[in-house]
Amino acid sequence: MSNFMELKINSCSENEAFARVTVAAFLARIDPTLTELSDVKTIVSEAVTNAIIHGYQECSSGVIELYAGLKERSVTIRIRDYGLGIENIDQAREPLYTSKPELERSGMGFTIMENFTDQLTIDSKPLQGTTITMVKNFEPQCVGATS
Amino acid sequence: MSNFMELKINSCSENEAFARVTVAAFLARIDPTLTELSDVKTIVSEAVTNAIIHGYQECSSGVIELYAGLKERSVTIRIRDYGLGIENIDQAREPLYTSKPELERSGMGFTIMENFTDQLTIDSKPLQGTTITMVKNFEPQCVGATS
Amino acid sequence: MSITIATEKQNNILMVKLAGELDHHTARKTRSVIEDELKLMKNAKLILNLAELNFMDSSGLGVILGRYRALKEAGGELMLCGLSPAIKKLLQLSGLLKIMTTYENEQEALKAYEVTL
Amino acid sequence: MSITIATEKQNNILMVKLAGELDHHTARKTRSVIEDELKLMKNAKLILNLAELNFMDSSGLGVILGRYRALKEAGGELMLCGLSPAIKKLLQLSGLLKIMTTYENEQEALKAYEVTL
Ligand SMILES: Nc1ncnc2c1ncn2[C@@H]1O[C@H](COP(=O)(O)OP(=O)(O)O)[C@@H](O)[C@H]1O
Ligand SMILES: Nc1ncnc2c1ncn2[C@@H]1O[C@H](COP(=O)(O)OP(=O)(O)O)[C@@H](O)[C@H]1O
Repeated sequence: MSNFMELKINSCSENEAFARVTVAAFLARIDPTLTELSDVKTIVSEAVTNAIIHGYQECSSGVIELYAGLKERSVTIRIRDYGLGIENIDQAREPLYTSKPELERSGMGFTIMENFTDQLTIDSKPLQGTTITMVKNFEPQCVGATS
Repeated sequence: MSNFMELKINSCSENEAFARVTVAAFLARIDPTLTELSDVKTIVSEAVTNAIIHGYQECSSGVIELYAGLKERSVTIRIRDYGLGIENIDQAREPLYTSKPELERSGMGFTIMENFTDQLTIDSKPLQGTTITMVKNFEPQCVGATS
Repeated sequence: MSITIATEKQNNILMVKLAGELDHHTARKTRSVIEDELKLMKNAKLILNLAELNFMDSSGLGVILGRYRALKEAGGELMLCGLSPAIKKLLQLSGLLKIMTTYENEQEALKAYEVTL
Repeated sequence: MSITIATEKQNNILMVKLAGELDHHTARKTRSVIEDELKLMKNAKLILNLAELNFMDSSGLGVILGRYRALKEAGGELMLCGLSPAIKKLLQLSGLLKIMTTYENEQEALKAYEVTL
């Protein structure tokens, strides 16, 4: 089975919940465990929130693109913004690092994305935008499970 | 408030449920009634199902595009396929007309879309595809309702 | 996102309880489970309980109309019960509500059928 | 898709029960409701009950860490209770679990606090 979805939304904060619910609904077809579903919702929420806060500085008219592609029980999730971009990717990936401590950010977004997935790639160019690509493999389904 | 979503998916039948859940999740921000939500899920399901069955003849590699745009409490939903197209639109709109009785189709899709929305437009060209545009206005929200 | 189909047989009565979502994706399975059960029955009375369906669209109407026609042709009968307001609205719009026998729940449908024996 | 914030005061104890989803979208409201309640309190003990949160991400960690720091600075204290496995995982990953006092539920948190009086 090989299915995909592409979603384009604007950068308003209501779309954080919408984006994670959408990806969760897309994955329903492979019947993930509750923990897997919760992990995926979290990583989507992290990346979309970053696009809104850091990429577009909380201006709601930016465009966010979200792609999810399924190959058997492996999903590739790509989240892209055309915002500010990241100057120093190594620094950004450090646990607890945030460029916006005044907004009470925890600096844990990338650490969570890294921990909850099997692969995390960050492509970013200052003033051009950021693309986060994550791969997550799901547990094989029990024999005899219903669809 | 003015938000939008654009979704691109392939024409597999799992995406009927996915598409309607996605549009329902998108509309959560305007807090629709259960009846309004059920109506929207139904019309999205009708149009996406038609794209899959009639547009793409149940081949799952076709592309379906779904747009939803919110202006205050009015949503415009557009569902597009690049499939077979409709020869005779007036006939297609007739209640109980179906070109696929052998598949036990009821021929009620367009009648339901028309009844559950405030406006229905069908654009179609044989061998080029079909675009269904629907506008639905939601009830104003009660004063004092929480967000 | 899926459908669950529970069936129960009593003489020539087949009770089918659908739970979940009845759309084009789940219609094929629903149809074939019901047809398989009906295959060996004579003058079958099919009671279709829709109370636990939380979604249905016109593909579901097609499944219902299909069973109605097949049963009528074979000397059987279709009864519907457990209609939610949303499903009732679809049946009304399509005119099916007028031609079908509907009941509040399975008990009512069974009772009505026994009276006619 | 939203958050509900229920607060209850007993002397210098503020109990806050969050229900729903704590993300960047709902963080602002959560923060301001709690800060408003704490404003007039001295040496406040804040018991944050997360049992009915069905989603939280790193924006929620930011809210928790922010309250922890503000209370510590003001001579107060933060206690967490009702941690789901998913939320516990986030607290663990960020190191917050090590520095925060956590309890099974509100009763346990209250009991533990009363013992220290
Ligand atoms: N989409 C983005 N656009 C621009 N900068 C970003 C983006 N995502 C992350 N960053 C940068 O990386 C840093 C670390 O991100 P993260 O680990 O998610 O922590 P936080 O969001 O709490 O700051 C951010 O503070 C920001 O400087
Ligand atoms: N996306 C589409 N592409 C091609 N033909 C379509 C499309 N949508 C509808 N049609 C045509 O319009 C007819 C009526 O559609 P509808 O009222 O939904 O009934 P049904 O789907 O049950 O046939 C269909 O039978 C088909 O011939």
